[in-house]
Amino acid sequence: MAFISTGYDPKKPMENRITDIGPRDYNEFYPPVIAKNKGKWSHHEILEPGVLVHVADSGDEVYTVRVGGARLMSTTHINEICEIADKHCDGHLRFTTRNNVEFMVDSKDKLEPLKNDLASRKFDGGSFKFPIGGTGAGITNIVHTQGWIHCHTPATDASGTVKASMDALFADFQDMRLPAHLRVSMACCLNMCGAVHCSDIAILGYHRKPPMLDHEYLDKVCEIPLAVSACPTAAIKPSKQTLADGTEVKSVSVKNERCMYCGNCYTMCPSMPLADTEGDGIVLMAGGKVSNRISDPKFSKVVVGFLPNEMPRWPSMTAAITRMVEAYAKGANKYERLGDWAERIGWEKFFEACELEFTHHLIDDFRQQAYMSWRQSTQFKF
Amino acid sequence: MAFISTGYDPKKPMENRITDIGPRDYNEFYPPVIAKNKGKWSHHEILEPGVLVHVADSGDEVYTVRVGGARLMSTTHINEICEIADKHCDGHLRFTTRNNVEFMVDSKDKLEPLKNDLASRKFDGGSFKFPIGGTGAGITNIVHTQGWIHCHTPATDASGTVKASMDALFADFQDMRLPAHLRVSMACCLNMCGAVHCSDIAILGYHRKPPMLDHEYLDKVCEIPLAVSACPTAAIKPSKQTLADGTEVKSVSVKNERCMYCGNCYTMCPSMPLADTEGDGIVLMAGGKVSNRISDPKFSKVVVGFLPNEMPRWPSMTAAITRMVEAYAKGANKYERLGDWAERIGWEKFFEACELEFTHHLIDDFRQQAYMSWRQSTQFKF
Amino acid sequence: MAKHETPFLDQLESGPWPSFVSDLKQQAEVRAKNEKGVEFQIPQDCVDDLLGIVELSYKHGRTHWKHGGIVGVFGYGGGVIGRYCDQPQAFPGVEHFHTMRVNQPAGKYYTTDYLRKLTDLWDFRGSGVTNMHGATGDIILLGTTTPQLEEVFWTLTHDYNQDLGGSGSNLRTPADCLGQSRCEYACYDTNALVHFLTNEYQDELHRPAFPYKFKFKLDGCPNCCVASIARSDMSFIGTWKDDIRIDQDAVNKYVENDAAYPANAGAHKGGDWGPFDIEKEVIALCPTGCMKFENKKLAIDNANCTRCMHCINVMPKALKIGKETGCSILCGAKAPILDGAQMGSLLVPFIEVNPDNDYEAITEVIENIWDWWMEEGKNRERLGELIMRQGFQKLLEVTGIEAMPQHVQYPRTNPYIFWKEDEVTGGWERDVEEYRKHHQR
Amino acid sequence: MAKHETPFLDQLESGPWPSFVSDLKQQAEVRAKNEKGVEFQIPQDCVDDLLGIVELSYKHGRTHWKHGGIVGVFGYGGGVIGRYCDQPQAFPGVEHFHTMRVNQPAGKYYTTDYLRKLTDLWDFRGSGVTNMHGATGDIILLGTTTPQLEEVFWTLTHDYNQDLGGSGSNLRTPADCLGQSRCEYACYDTNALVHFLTNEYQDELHRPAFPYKFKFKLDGCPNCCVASIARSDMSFIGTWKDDIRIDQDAVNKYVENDAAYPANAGAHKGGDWGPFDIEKEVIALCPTGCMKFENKKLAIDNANCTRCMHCINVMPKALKIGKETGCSILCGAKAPILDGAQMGSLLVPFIEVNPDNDYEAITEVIENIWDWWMEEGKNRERLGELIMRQGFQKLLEVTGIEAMPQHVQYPRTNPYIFWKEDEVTGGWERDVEEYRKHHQR
Repeated sequence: MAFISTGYDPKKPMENRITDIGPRDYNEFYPPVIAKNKGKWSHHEILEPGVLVHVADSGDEVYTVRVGGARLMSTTHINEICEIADKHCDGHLRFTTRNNVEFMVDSKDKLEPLKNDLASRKFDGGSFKFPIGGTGAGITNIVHTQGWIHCHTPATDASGTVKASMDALFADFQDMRLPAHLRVSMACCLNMCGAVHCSDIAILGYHRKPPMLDHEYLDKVCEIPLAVSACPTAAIKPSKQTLADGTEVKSVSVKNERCMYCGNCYTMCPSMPLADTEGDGIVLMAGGKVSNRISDPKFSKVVVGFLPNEMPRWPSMTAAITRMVEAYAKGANKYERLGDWAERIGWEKFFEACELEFTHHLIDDFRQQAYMSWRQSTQFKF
Repeated sequence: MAFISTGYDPKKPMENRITDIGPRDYNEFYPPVIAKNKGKWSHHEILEPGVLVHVADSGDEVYTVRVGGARLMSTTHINEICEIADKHCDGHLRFTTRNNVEFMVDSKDKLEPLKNDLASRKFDGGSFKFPIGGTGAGITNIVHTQGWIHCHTPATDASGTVKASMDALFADFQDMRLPAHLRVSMACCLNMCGAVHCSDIAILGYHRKPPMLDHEYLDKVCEIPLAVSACPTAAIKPSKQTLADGTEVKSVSVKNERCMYCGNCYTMCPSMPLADTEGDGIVLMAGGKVSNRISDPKFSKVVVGFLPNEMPRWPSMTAAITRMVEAYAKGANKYERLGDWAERIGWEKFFEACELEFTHHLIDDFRQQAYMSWRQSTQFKF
Repeated sequence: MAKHETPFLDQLESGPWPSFVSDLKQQAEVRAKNEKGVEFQIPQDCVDDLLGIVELSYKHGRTHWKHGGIVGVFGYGGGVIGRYCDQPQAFPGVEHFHTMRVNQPAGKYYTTDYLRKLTDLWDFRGSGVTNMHGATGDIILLGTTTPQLEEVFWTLTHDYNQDLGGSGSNLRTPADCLGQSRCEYACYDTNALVHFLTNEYQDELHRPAFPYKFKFKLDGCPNCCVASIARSDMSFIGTWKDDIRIDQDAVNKYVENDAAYPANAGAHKGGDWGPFDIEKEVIALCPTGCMKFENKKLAIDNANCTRCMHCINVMPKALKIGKETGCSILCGAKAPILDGAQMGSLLVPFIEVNPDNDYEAITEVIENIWDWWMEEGKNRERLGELIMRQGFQKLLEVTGIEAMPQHVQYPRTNPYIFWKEDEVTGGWERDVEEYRKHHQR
Repeated sequence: MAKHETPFLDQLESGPWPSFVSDLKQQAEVRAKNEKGVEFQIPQDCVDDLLGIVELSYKHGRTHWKHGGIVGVFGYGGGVIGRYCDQPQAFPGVEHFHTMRVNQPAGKYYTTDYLRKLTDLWDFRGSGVTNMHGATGDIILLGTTTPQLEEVFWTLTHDYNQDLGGSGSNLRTPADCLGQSRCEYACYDTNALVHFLTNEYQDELHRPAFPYKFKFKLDGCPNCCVASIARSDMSFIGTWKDDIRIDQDAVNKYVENDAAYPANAGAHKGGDWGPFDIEKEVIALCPTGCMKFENKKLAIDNANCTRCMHCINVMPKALKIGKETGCSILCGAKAPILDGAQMGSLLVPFIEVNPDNDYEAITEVIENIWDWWMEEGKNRERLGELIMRQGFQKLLEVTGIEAMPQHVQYPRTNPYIFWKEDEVTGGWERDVEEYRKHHQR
């Protein structure tokens, strides 16, 4: 494993340095039919789950096959995607915002071979490599964060909760039976690197214990002022601590009841870890949307205050999600998003229909906006 | 004008003292038909503006004639009310929440003489003493505060603005042509002794200048700590001041840009007056309601940021109110309250329809709830 | 001949609406003539001076009243508002001009006999100027001098069996709609409950023990004619739990536009709205869409009804409130100052209104709330502001009420749940050395 | 033969959804075999160790990653995220395991040629594990060591004409929907604008000069497929000012349930919704009620249309966006932390998107906002929080935009207007002695 240099010389970092060149020009990457008809598309149709056709004013058509997959992706897997794109799509493909892969062909006769090829590929473990779906009034891929794969503050895993959820929701990935599309999102702690606060269903990792304090090391590895200022609720103060051996050290103290377990302090100071087997788990939110269609965009609401981490498949979580999806499928009107449905029937009926327990944790007590969520009306259902 | 004592002896205040006896028992005051049928009313009908009939399960009927009037009322006027009630109503009457007077008779044949009597009475100045109306889909009496008649912090008059407004709206007091009832309320400063924050149209007196400081007298007539703590925005601080003659006195200073002109400090400290001929005037609000009918109760919104005090009839104010009423009468659906109409067409169209100017003052900047009033949507009308 | 020229006010005598100026002028004249031979205990020309000083305000665009010092009757912390004018030489009749608040009867029914006693007293010992009524609900006697306060109080209590109302950091005079006395929508007897509460809490009404003012208002139904949801710290609004009662024949009379069945009880008679259309005016406007009219039959899915009153208001001869009635309690309403307006937030979806046990279910909620507010409320902090500061969850805790989805319009949109240590398995104390066995520094 | 036992992870290989565990295992095996003879610059068994350490997290229910110190490439303040594991002895292959963010192309179109270059590089100098793509939009290269960072950067810039993305208190990598490249709803060329902005603001993207992170996201239409309104400090959402274009013949094809005209472009094919009903599915769901279908003719009152896209989405062959297109700009969206979530608030209802003048109307708004935020924003204060703290009126002031009712959902409900002294006749300075001439103490 000898180090092989590109030519970069750490002693002369500016020599031949190229910077600020930005991304590659998208024009280099468009498939020809896209480049030709850009800005001149007439309409589209979802032919079947995962398969779309877009028709241009020119009469040109582009057929798209959308496949799901893990956003965590090996080069081996990417190379396989390239192999398929070379074989069927003249070496072009694209990714969607929700981590699907789209293979495009410019005539209908190329569609079946492509679909068959994609559907036939499976991992050794048995799962599909390229399941076709994720369109229309169904459930598409879950956007998510890193979790235990690569993050220092997660309260749960991301890839695992997503895999467990998508297995449970797989039929709806490949179908379009729902009243409207349903977006599931996942963030592994409340910093929400992937903002999930406007999703039909959001899975959120959540700590419930304030940080431990590694007093012996804290002042050695942390800048105490940075740790103090990292706290959004001003719960951290500098303090002197006496260790077991009697030595006095500079450290911090935490006002536990003010802590909202965000882990910002741990980011600044490794001597303040907060992960905990029993403390950590899942919050479920529901009813958000980003589209302006029919109703305004809206925030998701907390509908399950806490579920424990149940590795490896989080059955309580997937059961709650499935109950929400089924109640929605049964109760909502055509075109009605999950949150619009909940508002129409009233959240009290939502909890009933989804068999979810309402607890005091779900009543807002954050800032004065909380007031807006309480009920200033005699209009409610018993 | 010799002092005539009841028997109260200031030196022995507890002697024969009676306290804590509460109000008179309402049962003493019910007209017989009310006492008999209480809790057993079947239905009612508004026969014509200002005239109602309530029908009991027993078949009994009570006819009510509602008349408007100033809530500022002399004993002479009350005695005249009593004279009418004795003549037609066996000595009974009632007042409504909105300062109307209701005369009740227990049979239909007593109605016409009562109505004729009421309608015939006028003040020497020409105005009606007992105009019949104030029911159904019209405009009823304006609830209001004291204003210049009896208050130390008003920014405008109450009785005068109300008289001017009701003269302008009089036809709708005696008619029921509107899409729904329309409630107008008036408060002479933002302390809102009469809370007007949930009215279809609200007239609000408003100061715009911070208090003057009468440094020479302030410490003599005020408790400085009380003045300081009276300020809701913490704009007042104790300070030392040097008078023209060089003497140094204890006083306060006011951070003017933090002042919201509420007059709380003046209530605590007469050396901090804030009334001003040019600074004071009127804010108009619109679109509130308290009923839970169809839609939830809602707050009024500020639709005119400022109008000057134009004594004695506030023509700019009554013109703006009239424009709102007429636009509402023209644009709203049957049963639609003013605020529901504005929300349905969008506030941008409300300003257009009512020919009101939108200014930056109307954009909320008070506390974090302000955010909820900004537009988080691409849904708007050009 | 008027004592003061009032060119501004004179202009407010014209126009159809009853003129307060004309009324004050007639009062000034009645006092000047004094045909009844009243031995006026305050200046006979006080109403002249009232007109004069108001005229001056119309000229200046500014008030000429000063806040009073502390005046009142012995032992009471409220019921009287001191007031002095800032031009006593020019208007000596209103130099001292205090207000007394008299506790109005439930439903604001009166006999002329009672009112005449009151006017006699106020002519004798006051200005003869009143508000019928003040914004909170009291009878307002407007304008007397300090020595008269105890005298008026003595006559009220000894001869009229009548007490003062509230002001200051007290329970303010409770107020109600007329309720079952003359309204078929009322779900409980507002007059009885308001009278009970006013008497039960006389001490709280007269003696300041609260952080700030506190208001009860009682509405018989969700139409909220007395605006309790916007104007009272505790709002009692009638409601029912069972089904809306339907008279199908009467429904069809409405549908047929029978003249004896005017829609909305005749409230729209002045408009040109065309014939009544049950689909458009009732079914389509139902906020929950829980109604159907098919084959001449009206069906209501009562489980999805939110009792908004619209259909009942529109067809009062055909639809009646349910029979299992009671009230909802909402908390915290207040005007904008100091910390923004609030409407009442639903605390108790349904509670029985039972005079037979002295409304014990209701007084328990009231007293739990007061205990909390008196313990935790800051000076001049309204209940609504305390709820905002400590959270609605805290209100549930102090009242011992279980959280339920009815409490919210929607669940929280932020995930900032502050857990309590005893709610979290294993608590918060942990051994960092144990942790470090699995997680190196 | 796997290096570590992974009984927990193994259970995530079953089920239909693509298993990230299976993929990592295949990757570990490919690296172990190394059939291509790659001279791996980081440990060959790093993916085995990645599986091992994630398995340990599944056992403990806790992460085993530590935050990295400051690592990066020379001169850039972002684009690299340091990462170390807390069990380096057991999993030496992932002791150092940094992330590199690579700026994705607009619309996320790729050629296989480009992707293969990237995988070659990442097999050689990294773990071969990626995210396609990260939450902000970048290509994420997951797992390499510190000495490789400059090497990867060198190859990207010199050989691939490719730069890194943003992280830290920088402009984050802007992201867009595919826009006009393949969508008939797009109101402007999102790919072109996102490419322009990314290049125009390379300095802001690579060198931290902001109080905190800043995101641009570009949606071609109000359907908001890229969630800009929820996820970006400045959100550019396509819209139009003129009329929706109607093909009446095509409308009637939809009404007739012609098989070539499936409602909602076929999105509901899996449900049993019955035949398409234009009244129920379009007219009645229009949020403004501005549509009518009478005598086989669809009429839209465009002055009352709010361009919600529903009718166009339902009948894409019949209805088209207008021709006078541009975008709206909304500001301040962010996730809940620290001070509560915000969605973007409408700042510019309509702005032209004009490549011919380098989008000068848009860059002016951006730069005015940045000037204000860099001047006034506190450390770690997002734009939305600054707007909340200083007020929306201030945002209008710094951008020189007139207030208009489009800016609000509803006007303020409180009357607490803070006037500026120069807005009030006569100013605030007054002579108390003059006042006292009319108002005695």
